[in-house]
Amino acid sequence: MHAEAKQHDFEPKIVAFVCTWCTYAGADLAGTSRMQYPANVRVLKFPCTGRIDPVFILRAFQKGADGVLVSGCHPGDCHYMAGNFHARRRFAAFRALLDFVGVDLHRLQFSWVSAAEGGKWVEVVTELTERVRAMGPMLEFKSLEHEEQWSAFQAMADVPGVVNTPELKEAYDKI
Amino acid sequence: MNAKANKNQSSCIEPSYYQAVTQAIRTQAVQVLKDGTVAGVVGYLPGRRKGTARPALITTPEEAEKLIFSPACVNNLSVYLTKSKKGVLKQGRIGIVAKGCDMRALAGLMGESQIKREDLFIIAVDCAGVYGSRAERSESVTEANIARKCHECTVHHPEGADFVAGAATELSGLTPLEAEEMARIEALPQAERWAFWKEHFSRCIRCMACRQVCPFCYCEQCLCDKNRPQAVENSPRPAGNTAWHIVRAMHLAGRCGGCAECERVCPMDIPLNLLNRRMAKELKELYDYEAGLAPAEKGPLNQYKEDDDQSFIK
Amino acid sequence: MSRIGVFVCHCGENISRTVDVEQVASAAGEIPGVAYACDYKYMCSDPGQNLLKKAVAEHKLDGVVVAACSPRMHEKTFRKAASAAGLNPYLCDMANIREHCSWVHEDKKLATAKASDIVKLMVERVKKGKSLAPITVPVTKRALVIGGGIAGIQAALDIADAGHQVVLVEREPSIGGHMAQLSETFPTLDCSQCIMTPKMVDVANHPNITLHTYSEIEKVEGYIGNFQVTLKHKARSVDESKCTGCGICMTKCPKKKIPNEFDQGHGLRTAIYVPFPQAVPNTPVIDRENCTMFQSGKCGVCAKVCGPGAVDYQQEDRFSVEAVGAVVVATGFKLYSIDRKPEGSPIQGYGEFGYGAIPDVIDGMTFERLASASGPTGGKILRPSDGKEPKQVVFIQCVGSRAREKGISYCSKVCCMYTAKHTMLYHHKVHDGQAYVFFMDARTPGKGYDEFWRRAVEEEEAVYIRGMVSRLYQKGEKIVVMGSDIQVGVQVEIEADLVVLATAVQAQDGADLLAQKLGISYDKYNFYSEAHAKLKPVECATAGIYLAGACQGPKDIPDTVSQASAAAAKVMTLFSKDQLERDPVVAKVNEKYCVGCLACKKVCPYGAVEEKEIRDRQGNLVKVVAYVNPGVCGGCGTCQATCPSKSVELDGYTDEQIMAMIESL
Amino acid sequence: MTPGKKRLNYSYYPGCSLHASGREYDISTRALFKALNVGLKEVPDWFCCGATPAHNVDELLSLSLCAKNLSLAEQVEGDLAVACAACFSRLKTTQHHLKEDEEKRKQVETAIAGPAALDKPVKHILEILAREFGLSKLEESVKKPLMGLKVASYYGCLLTRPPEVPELDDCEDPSIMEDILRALGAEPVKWSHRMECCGANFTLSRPGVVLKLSNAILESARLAGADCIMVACPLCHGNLDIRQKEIKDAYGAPDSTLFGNIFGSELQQGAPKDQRDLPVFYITQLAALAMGVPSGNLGFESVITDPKPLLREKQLL
Repeated sequence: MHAEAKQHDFEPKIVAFVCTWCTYAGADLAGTSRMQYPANVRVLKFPCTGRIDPVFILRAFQKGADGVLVSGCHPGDCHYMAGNFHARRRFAAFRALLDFVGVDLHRLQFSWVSAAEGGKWVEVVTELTERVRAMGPMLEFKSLEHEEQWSAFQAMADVPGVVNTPELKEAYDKI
Repeated sequence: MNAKANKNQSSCIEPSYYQAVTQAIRTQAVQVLKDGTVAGVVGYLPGRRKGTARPALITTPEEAEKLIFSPACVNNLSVYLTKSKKGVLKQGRIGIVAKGCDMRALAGLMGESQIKREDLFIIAVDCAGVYGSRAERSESVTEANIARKCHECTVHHPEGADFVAGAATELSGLTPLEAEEMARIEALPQAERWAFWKEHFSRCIRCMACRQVCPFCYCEQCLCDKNRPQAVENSPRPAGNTAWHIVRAMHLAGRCGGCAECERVCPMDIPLNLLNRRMAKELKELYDYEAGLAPAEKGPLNQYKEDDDQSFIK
Repeated sequence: MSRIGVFVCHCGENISRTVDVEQVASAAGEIPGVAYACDYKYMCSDPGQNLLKKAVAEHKLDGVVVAACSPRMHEKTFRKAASAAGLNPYLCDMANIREHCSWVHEDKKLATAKASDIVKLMVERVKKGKSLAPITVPVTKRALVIGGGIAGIQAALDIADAGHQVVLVEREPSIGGHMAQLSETFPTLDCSQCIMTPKMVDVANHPNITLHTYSEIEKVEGYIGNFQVTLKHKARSVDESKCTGCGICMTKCPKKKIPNEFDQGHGLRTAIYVPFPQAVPNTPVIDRENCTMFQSGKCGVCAKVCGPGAVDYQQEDRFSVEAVGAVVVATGFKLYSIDRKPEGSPIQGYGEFGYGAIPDVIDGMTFERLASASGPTGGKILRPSDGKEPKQVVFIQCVGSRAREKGISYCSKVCCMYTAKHTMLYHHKVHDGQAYVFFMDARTPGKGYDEFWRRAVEEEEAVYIRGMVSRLYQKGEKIVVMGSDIQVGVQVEIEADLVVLATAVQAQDGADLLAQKLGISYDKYNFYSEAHAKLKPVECATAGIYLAGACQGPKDIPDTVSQASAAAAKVMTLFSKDQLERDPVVAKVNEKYCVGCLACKKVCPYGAVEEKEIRDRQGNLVKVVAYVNPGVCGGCGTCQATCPSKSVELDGYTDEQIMAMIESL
Repeated sequence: MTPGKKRLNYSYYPGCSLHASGREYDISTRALFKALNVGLKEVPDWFCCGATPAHNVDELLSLSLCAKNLSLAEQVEGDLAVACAACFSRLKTTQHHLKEDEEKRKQVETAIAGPAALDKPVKHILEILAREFGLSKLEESVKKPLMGLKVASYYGCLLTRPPEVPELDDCEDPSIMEDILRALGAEPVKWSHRMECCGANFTLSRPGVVLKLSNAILESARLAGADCIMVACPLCHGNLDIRQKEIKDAYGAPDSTLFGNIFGSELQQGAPKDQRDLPVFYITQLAALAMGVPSGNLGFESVITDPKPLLREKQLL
């Protein structure tokens, strides 16, 4: 929250998926309280965290997000009673999957921010933005967008763990 | 776990065991077809080449005499009850030959209202293991050629079937190859994990065999085929491939019974079952849920507890 | 190609100070599909709204984005304006460039870029938006009221007076509830039965009220405007249609020594009985547990003496289905009365107070019955053990309430006032007696309440000791009360003749089970949860179900009656139209692709998903799919995120809209 | 014990009192466990838990003392059995406190140069007897039922309080001692002062307080018709047993009252006071006696208020 405009080399793109009843309202409160936070975040409003599909997070990374925030109501506060409870399990599983696939989870933040927690919204957004800024751009998914099949094969042919049967080798050579 | 299990542990499974199972299946199938319990039986018939097997729906006692069970009976037959084979169950009650791993798929499908227990006559196989992908079809089953999934099988002795064929012998002291591989990948630095999967996914040709063979991919329209909106790019390029495999693993989380058919049919040898197993492990740790042990009313991602772990949420 | 209009508001200087609004508008004009973009000083003002309406007409806009404040502020305003201009209101969205941008950033360049991005996001969203029409649901103008205490009676009378049919269900043989048991009521000391019984009679005589006593809720199906409720009419063993209420059966019944529940077990009743003389209906019921005829098959006196032949030993439980459009839950409370911790309960007992072990330790409701002119002592304060008039009475407040270590942390709200009332009633009846009260705080918010409490302390000679009691024990004929006076800082001991415990107000037994049948939520104490603690205090989160009285939390009579009337008003609002209009942000199933795995049904917090059979023209079952009842759906979208094939879609937040927004990032 | 069933085994922390003034508690505990064929292995090298004074002086010290003892106990197999109510309370409090307070735990672990064994189950012998050994088995094991012995079971302050720490029984209205007594064939009396304080360690600094509080306990036990008192705490035992004569001297006069009543009580004057001696037993002494352990091995000779006349009268000797 620096008053002076600070120039950074890298402005990360942060996408926030938030529920309308708690976190969106919490962000509104940060606004009415004139709190300051980095301008990197783009907010997408959902009725409930229960509506947020893991595919959206994946797509956001593919489309160039350097960090993603998912935020909703605290347990027990859900406007729809249980949407956030379902979301909690879904994202616990999704995190494990992304981690296993090799995505750095520091780029993916989950939080509960209530309509009264303008300060927490600022804190969560600022922390994620600065963390991702320090990490640099998220290149993994972006680079995939530009790659074609086979391209990595030859270079990786001798890496252990990569299946490289004679039949495959033969097939590749024919291409 | 099972008192009747005859733990005759040896370095190879004698072919005679499979012959005994074959005989038991035949006798049972003939009987249920004759007495009208079932309208047909989904089972295995010998393949055209020696040492192979093929899935088939048979409807007469005569055909039932030809049913077999051999190490080549790798297919998960539950997939012959849904999707394009939905019509099968309309003919009446159907008998189905199921290994332990296939039974988990059946249980899962029952929990998801795709099949009903009373529509099935389950002829379970007390399974000693089946061939891995590169097995020579004339050999006995040994540690060298048994399928990877069989190394860590916990359902040799299926429960809850209408009939169990055989009382399995099993190979002892098999190395848990998949668990070791999973541990190895988990231990890799994050960037190397990404590189590992990137390499595998980039080879994917999007033949969709993994989807075709999966008992749980029974959707009539796959999310990944949709183009309004197109959530997952459907041309075989690394970006879309990665998305496809992540979405696939996520959709199977809490449902996959571990039959590893996806991995078996993958022409590009992508270790797909690793993803499934990793998710199963996570859900077991977090919510003490194991898919397919019995038809569950709700899967782990369709229910919640108020005090579920939320240590990852700020 | 869409024709979207973008209107960028300056909000005076609130936005334009940090966001270059002209640049945002001109950038918006460049977005494909945007037909018109402008900026204006105050979009929410009348001229601003007219600008929007005019632009819609002039530029043939098919969607509108107003870049201004939070949609929580003015979404309704602009949707109304768009609607007036002939646009579907759901094709008007707001881009929040004030709360989420101009107010939280100071760097004009970054803020302007962000504002442009926000506008772009919303343009993409509106481009993929669909026209939505409010959902209409037919309303059955007939209400069910569960519980025949003062809350249920008040709600039933209000709704019935408004001209609607009411079905009132009570599980006891008579309506009246706890209020009928009270002696006199605070703060006016008027006789409870004198004000209660006329209302009970009104219920019985009201042409719009159908009363079912000795009945319970068996099953609830349906949704707002269209509930089907199955009632279980417990076998009364007396035919209500034949019984004249003469009462001869009760006078002749040989089983006469059964503790009367209405008198908290301190009076006696017969096996065929009405709970109290003014019962409504005045139809007896046979207590089969205690009836000789039912236990040994030999007696039958009541059947013999009954002129109209109303006694029917063969009667069985009967079920009926009532179609109603709204439900008022008014099931009330019970008093905490456990002497030891019940198995499996998080609530600890009060064994150290000897309740249940020492006969002269009673609860507040028993004292009400002792003080009541219709009670077992005819209104004389006599202690249960030996019938002597107690000369020293100790009242202990907060027994169970506000005791976190005992498992209940809430305040029971009524005890301070009724204990003050008890000391007065005692003082009026036993002039030479002395009342002591152990209390934590005196909580007396309410009209005339503090004055009432002061009167008890200052004029009626009750001695209030601030402190808690540690233990009670019997010593000869006396009960020794050991406690502390924290104001003086000493331990005190009082040898009392009678001890009255102001025990906590708890949810009724089975409150959780009823909630599960109704599909409403409840807190950890089994009190029913209102939809919003402040702004929706009588509604449940489940549409069409309303709360009245202590089933929602401890309440005194005025509050209970107010809430009952409020619930009735809510019901009347619902009944004021033939069709109910609901926000169309609800989920819809694509039946073509749904495979009926019913994952959506498993996660739906509202129970809005049902199974639907798809049949061909010959009637053969093709498949089973999910169906979302738009009357019940709350619009959270959890189903869509759960559905593997996305065959269920939440209108207003479709995948297409969201993906379009993500694509535009 | 049923053959084939696993023998119960415990590690054992006697505490200082049981090696000094409460020696008979230690002796009888060991004798009882031997009789029940339950293993009891003393924690090697244990030392004082800090008792009641330490935590009034230095919290970190008191927590560290207990934490160190717990980590010593961790090296002995089996849940930790504790007989002394104060040691039990301190050990449980330490575990409770350190589980809640991460920072304190780190300080303590630095102090004791090792991990604090926060998960070592600490069990009072009452719960071992009533729950783990089991009341029904206890009843089966009785060789000499304590027929006709009317016992006032005295819990004192520490066994059940505060409720979240010992988790032994209902905090204000427990029944575990009565349950055990019934299993032993004795008759627990209903009485009022079983949860009141005996004065505890004021016994040295302000004996007047102890005389007053202990007198109330003894008097209400007599009033309830008890023959004796049963305790599970060496300090309570000391106050109720050793001070009985002094109490009689101080409060024996017929018109003395328990407490000064503040409000309204009529003083009951003139009635001669019940002056019976009330022997004070440890739970383990009575239980061991019922299991047929010879009375000479239970330390009955080392107490002040001689229990032998009573035991003889009830034909238990």
